[in-house]
Amino acid sequence: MLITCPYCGPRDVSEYTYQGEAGRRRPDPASADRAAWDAYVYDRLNPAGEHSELWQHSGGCRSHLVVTRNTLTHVISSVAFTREAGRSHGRRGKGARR
Amino acid sequence: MSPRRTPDGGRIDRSRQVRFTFDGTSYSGHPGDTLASALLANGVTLFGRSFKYHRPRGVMTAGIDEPNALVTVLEGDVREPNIPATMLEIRDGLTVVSQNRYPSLAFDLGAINGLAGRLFSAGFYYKTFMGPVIGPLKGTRFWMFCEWFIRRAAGLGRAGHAADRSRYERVNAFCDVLVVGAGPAGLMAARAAADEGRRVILADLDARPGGSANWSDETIDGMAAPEWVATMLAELSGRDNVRILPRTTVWGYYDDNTLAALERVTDHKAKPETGEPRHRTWTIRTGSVVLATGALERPMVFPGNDRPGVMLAAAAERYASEFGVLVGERAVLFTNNDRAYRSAAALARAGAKIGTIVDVRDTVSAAAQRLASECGAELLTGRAVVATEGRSRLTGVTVRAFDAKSGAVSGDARNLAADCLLVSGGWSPALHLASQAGAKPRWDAALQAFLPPEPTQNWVAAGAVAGAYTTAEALRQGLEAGRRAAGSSDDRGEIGIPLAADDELDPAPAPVFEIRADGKAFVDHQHDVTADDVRLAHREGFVSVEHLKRYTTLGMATDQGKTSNVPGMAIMAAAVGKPVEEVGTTRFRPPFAPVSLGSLAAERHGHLKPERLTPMHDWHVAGGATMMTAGLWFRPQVYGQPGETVEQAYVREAKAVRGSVGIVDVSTLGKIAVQGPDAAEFLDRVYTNTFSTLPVGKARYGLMLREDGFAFDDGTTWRLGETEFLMTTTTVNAGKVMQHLEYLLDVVWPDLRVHLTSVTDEWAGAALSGPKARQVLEACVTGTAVDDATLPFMGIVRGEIDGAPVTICRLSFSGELAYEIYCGAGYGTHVWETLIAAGRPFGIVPYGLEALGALRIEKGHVTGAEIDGRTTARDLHLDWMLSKKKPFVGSAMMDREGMTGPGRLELVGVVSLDGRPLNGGAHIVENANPAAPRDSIGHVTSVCYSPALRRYIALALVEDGKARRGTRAFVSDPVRNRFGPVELVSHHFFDPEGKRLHG
Amino acid sequence: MAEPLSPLQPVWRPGRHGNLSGGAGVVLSETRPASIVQVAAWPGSERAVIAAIRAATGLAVPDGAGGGVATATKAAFGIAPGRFLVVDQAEGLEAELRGRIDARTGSVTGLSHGRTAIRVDGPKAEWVLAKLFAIDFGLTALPAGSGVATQHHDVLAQIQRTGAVRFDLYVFRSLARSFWQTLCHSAEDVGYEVI
Amino acid sequence: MAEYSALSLLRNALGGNRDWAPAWRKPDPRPAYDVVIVGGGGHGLATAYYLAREHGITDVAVLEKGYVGSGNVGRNTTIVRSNYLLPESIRFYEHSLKLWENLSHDLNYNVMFSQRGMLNLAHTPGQADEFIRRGNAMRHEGVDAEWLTPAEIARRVPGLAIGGSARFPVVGGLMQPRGGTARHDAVAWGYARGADRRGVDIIENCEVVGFLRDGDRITGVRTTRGEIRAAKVGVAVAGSTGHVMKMAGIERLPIESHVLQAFVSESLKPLIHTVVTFGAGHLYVSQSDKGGLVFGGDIDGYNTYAQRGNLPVVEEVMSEMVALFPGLARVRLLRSWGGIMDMSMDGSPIITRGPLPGMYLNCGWCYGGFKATPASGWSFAWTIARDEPHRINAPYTLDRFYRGAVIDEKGQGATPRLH
Repeated sequence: MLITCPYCGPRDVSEYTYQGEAGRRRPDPASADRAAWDAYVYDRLNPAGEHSELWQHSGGCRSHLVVTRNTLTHVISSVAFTREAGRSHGRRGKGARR
Repeated sequence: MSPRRTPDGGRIDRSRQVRFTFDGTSYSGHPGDTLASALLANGVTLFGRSFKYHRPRGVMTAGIDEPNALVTVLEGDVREPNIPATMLEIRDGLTVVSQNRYPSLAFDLGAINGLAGRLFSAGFYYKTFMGPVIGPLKGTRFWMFCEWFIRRAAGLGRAGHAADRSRYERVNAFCDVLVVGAGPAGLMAARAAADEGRRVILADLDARPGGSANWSDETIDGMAAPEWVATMLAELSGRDNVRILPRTTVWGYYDDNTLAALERVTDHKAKPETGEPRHRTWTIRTGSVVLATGALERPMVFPGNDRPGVMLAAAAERYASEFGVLVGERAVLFTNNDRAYRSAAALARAGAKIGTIVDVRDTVSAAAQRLASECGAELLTGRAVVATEGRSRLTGVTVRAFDAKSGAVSGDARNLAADCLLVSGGWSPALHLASQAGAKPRWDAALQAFLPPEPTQNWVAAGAVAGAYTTAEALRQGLEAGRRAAGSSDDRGEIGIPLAADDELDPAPAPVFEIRADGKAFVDHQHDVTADDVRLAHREGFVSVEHLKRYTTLGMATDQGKTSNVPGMAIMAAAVGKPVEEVGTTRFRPPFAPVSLGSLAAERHGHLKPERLTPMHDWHVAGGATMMTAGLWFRPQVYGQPGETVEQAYVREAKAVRGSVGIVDVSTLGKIAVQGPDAAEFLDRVYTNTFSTLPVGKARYGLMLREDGFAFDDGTTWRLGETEFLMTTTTVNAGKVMQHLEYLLDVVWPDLRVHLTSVTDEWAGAALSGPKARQVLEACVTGTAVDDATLPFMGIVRGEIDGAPVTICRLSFSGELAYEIYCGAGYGTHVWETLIAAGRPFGIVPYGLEALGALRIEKGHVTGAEIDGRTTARDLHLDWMLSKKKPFVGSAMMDREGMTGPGRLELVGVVSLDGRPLNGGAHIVENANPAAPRDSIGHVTSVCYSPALRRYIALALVEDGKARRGTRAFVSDPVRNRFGPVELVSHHFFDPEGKRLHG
Repeated sequence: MAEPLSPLQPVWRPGRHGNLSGGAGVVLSETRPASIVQVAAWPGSERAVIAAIRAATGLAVPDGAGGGVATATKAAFGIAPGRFLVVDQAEGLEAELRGRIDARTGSVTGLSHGRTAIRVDGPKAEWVLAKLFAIDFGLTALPAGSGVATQHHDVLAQIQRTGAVRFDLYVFRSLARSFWQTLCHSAEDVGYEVI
Repeated sequence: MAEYSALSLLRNALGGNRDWAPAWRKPDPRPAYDVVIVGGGGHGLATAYYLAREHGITDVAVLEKGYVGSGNVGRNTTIVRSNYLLPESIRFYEHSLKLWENLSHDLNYNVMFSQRGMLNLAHTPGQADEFIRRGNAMRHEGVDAEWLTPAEIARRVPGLAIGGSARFPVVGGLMQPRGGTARHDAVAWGYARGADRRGVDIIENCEVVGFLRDGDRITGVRTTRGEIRAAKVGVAVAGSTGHVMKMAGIERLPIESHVLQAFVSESLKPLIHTVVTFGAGHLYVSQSDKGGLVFGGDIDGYNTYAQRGNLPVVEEVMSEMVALFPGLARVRLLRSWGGIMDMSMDGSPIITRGPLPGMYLNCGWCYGGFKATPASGWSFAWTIARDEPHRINAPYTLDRFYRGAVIDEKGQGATPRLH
């Protein structure tokens, strides 16, 4: 499986560390809403199909990426930095990498 | 008659001899021979014994689909079992033995199993060997008694214990088009893609790329087929955008067009070149793939079809045409299709007498009839072979009338003398890789075969794998596939297709897979699965293909059912009374053919993990330290002196620290540069305590929790500047803490301006501890004072030691006056040596992990043994570090009822009351009961002999431990048979007020 | 004062090794730059940091992922969004960069001791590196000057192409010795020279 | 239906094996049952078997979307053991092991449970302490555990890289002599036959596509073969839990689905006599009766429902294999396959009533499902029959995560890929 890091280009899955479901919202730090914390820490959507998930390119630029991947086919439909804002610098040009 | 070498022909080098041994007998062959062709040329027909019945077996195929002729290759003590003789190239000195026989291949005692054939029907072991329900053989005992014998009878080759010292390697390759299979279709595809300027890799599992063109009698582009292959290969290898990989089996089709291939680099060489690996794994990442993997001929199922001398028709043709070996003098062909007539003709041309062609069909095409008469063979249509004669070698076959529609056998038996029987039951496309990267294969009723499925990845099939069985069609498909894979349009016209003559033979076989008559008819030859076994599976309800495979073991042998899957399914389909496609299809998974474990370990064979060394590593080793591993790191355990035990050594070291001064290498601590305007705010959020109030030039001990509120890691963090911190972590958690922090910054708080960088390797660290530590520093540090005022507890100064810049922080893990001295790693050894020289007047000793552990246990400091992922800050009495003024990671979850209620395991000190050592991993009980240990209330986490207390002490996690302080208990260690009284005490064993910290 | 010690020193065997039938396929060396510095920009200040690198070293780093430039004594290339590795054979680069990049622009981190710089140079350089890294080292995919951050199992590596057949690798010092031995092992089939 | 025995085997052999009956019937589903179990894998079949045998509840249907045993019960590395660290785990898996020890007799089906021993190798003194802690925890629960020295290990496991040049020398090993391996498919088939013989309907090719509800209450299932009502619906669909529970409106669970690859080598003469695990990595290996080395390692580490893994794990597992047994580099990998694991947030399973009325949930088995099969079925049957958990599965609730009462054998917290 290859994940195309916006910075580094397509790299083998072994360079990445999986960090689970992307959509989880961390409650306000001071929040005492137990249900919200329980959901954030423990509950997962775990869909059979399109899944929005986090990967860290730990063996490369170490950026965290939001990857949309189909859990039935492993086909990846999109990849973006989690810190999309301000990431204008440096994207692999198309063609630089297959 | 025996098989023999033909006087001429074949693609072997007859001018040279190669000598090898098989079962101790020396033979010779020629370069270009496989073990199978060379042994056949020497008249050998018996190659192996089958798995269950130990029946004598010969060679059935000429390739990777071989179920029978498996051998073990010896290289000294190193054994390589289960290698198909058909894939093993001979070389000088090759030493091969047969397998699964005792005492010899010709006389095998295991053959007695054959007598009990019906008892050993499919799944018989599920129904028996259960033994008595009560008594001495109850439970699993009777089965295990039987199993001992069964295990020895089972298995094929024998692997050895001698370490394989060969070299293996992996190469990562990137290309635009990978072509798998270098037969006519693959060669055309590779050239077409290369013509488009693409980077092309062409891989073929045989030593001689070319596929069927290597043994075909056809003409391609005006040349004999083998000549055309040579021309194509020469042309392709001259291009710098093409890489040709012979002896390379592409075995795995993984996600995103990542394919794995095994190149057998030196197996065929008498002596490898320096640095050459035995096997090389190619990990190929490619834009698109052309699968030109061809098709595998399948046998017919009939009684006695496993007799040595029964061989696939195309295999016999290949031996004759490619290897110059005639597998028999007097052959009978038994077929359900036209294509096999060409094989008969090839054998006839090579000098065999084709006595009879037995065809299950009532009528055959004119072209086939013509071939039969060219062979001078009698053509018996509407007949089938129902039996074979001979023992370890075929002597004749029995033929009866056969109705292809009903499957009924009738009429008189006719015996035909024959020393070889060529069989052909049609062809199965080798769609294994296509299946790995595709949907369900589809059944083609005309071709009676599964064809490649819809792709789920970017590949295109061409040639026989796609059902194009004629060379002309394969060439055409190859060209088109190559162009498509290269991304060019399909409609460029037919440029330079070197057409072979179109074949007039009907590619479709009759839908006949089995001839039902008396006797064992084998479907899976290697596993001895018979047609009756398939029907038994049906009778017992194991009908789905997966049940069939699992119940009968059909297709589970080393050949992975390449010759048996389709016939087995067809027989099941007949039993069920449904078409084959409704019985199901087999989903193929990697590997396509077996691959050596070594090739997958590649460069890690013999080097599983790198060694991670501190800057002072060589000094420690030279200084007599016993090194121990901590993750990838190597660290000194003790610097033992001659005659010392480990305990004596660390006690000596620890005493020196408390008595004067010691030095320990702490370079392995994780170190993270935390930089940026929001660094302090960030630390406040990730640590349980506050760092924003920490002045520049001071350090603070910090504790981190996980999001779920459990303790995670601890360490000191130094404020080096307004916006710069140096965080330290425990050695084992360094990577995890880094990832935890990076996650928080990237995902949770992207607005914070903080950079994290691992600087673990930038700094060498030495901890100098003991009442004389300051004096040692004073003797060697320049550029700063180190007195109490300049360098108070948790203070930081910068200076130099013999010219090397150092950063010194006064902090203590041992409870003594202590300093951590950090310098650039390149200066580490120099600074270390300088400190030791400065400490010599004070009797400084270097100390290792054991003494470090003893000193911190005396102080009650926790490490990974206590922060084990299940303990909370409260459990470890670190609740004083939990800020109430701010939220932090874990603060919302740390007070849940399961983490605060009674019964939690809490940190306590343990003192041995019987004067004997305590052991890590021992449990704590209120009443020791060595005979029947029970009622554990906790366990010992860290142990040492305390030089300060002169007792064996330990830290432990004990239920409600805090409340048990001052009570008696027992250590209970049944695994090591150690029981004894202890007292549970506070974990602060030594200097609880911390007076010594201040010298 | 002593010179900084190389972690490769005990396993350093100058000379030619392996299968030399076709000459040495690669030349392996340790370049030992006195300054290895990481510079990281806050989002939005990448150009300011690139300008600071230029002012400090004279190197014009192209504004693109992995973009870089190398001279005989200096090199710089992108290793992550907004992050650059800047290398100088001479000392003093960290101080120079700190003088030009304040906390509002980005951060400067000294790695001169923490990373070991290994050069792989020669016609078989791509072949040898392909055994260790799943990176397309073709000149089209990785043009001269540009770099990648990648890994060989446990060993993280930042690699800059500094010539048509020359690559400079920066690996963690503590793992450098093991990595060097693996590298030499991998170069045996094509022959290598250690200088 | 006939008992299986040596005698029946002989009698049938003499008759040409023509009289064997199907191992279980192939009934059509009826419109209603007392209990419907969704999932015809090991756990579902065992649940049905114990409902009938222990609780006299025989009006039971097991619904299987494919063929019996098509899930993880036939895709694992066949290891059976109870060598756990935490008391809750030890008690549960020891209950299972005791059931295993008599399972072949119980089912009249030889599941080939071979107690060839389970050996965990330790490679550092710290790891030795951890393993001994575990061994002692077992001994305090009445479970067998022994500590073996490197010399004893060398004798029992020839060919193992013990010391000397080994990168991770062996300092000792924790042995559970009663651990071992079983024939995985036989477990599914034996339970299927056993349940069938007690009147349970095992319905293959019957996929659940929805749940019947009365308000919050689950009252049955909709299937590809029609609606089936039931007073109680048990869900035991490891690997498909998320997918199936979504049909009941449960969108989120403390579970991620991951693929675990398993591997088998070509058949070899007996070579490795116990189950061995490598402590300096993640590898477990045993040798089957047929002679194949059966082994596995880590999960691939990302959410997936595709029973297909990728290369990095393959390479890692093989690297560890030859590091442990340097003589096996020339042995060849024959097959690989993938199974989908419900990785829970603490590495322990869930066997509980709920989360909806009328529903019972059995999931979250991580790597541990095969050895758990008997106790999982046994305690799930108890829970369904009595509407309360048995002592051994009482800790395995769904709300333990939220209460902080996790059962975290590895101490990794809520990161499923690390369990």
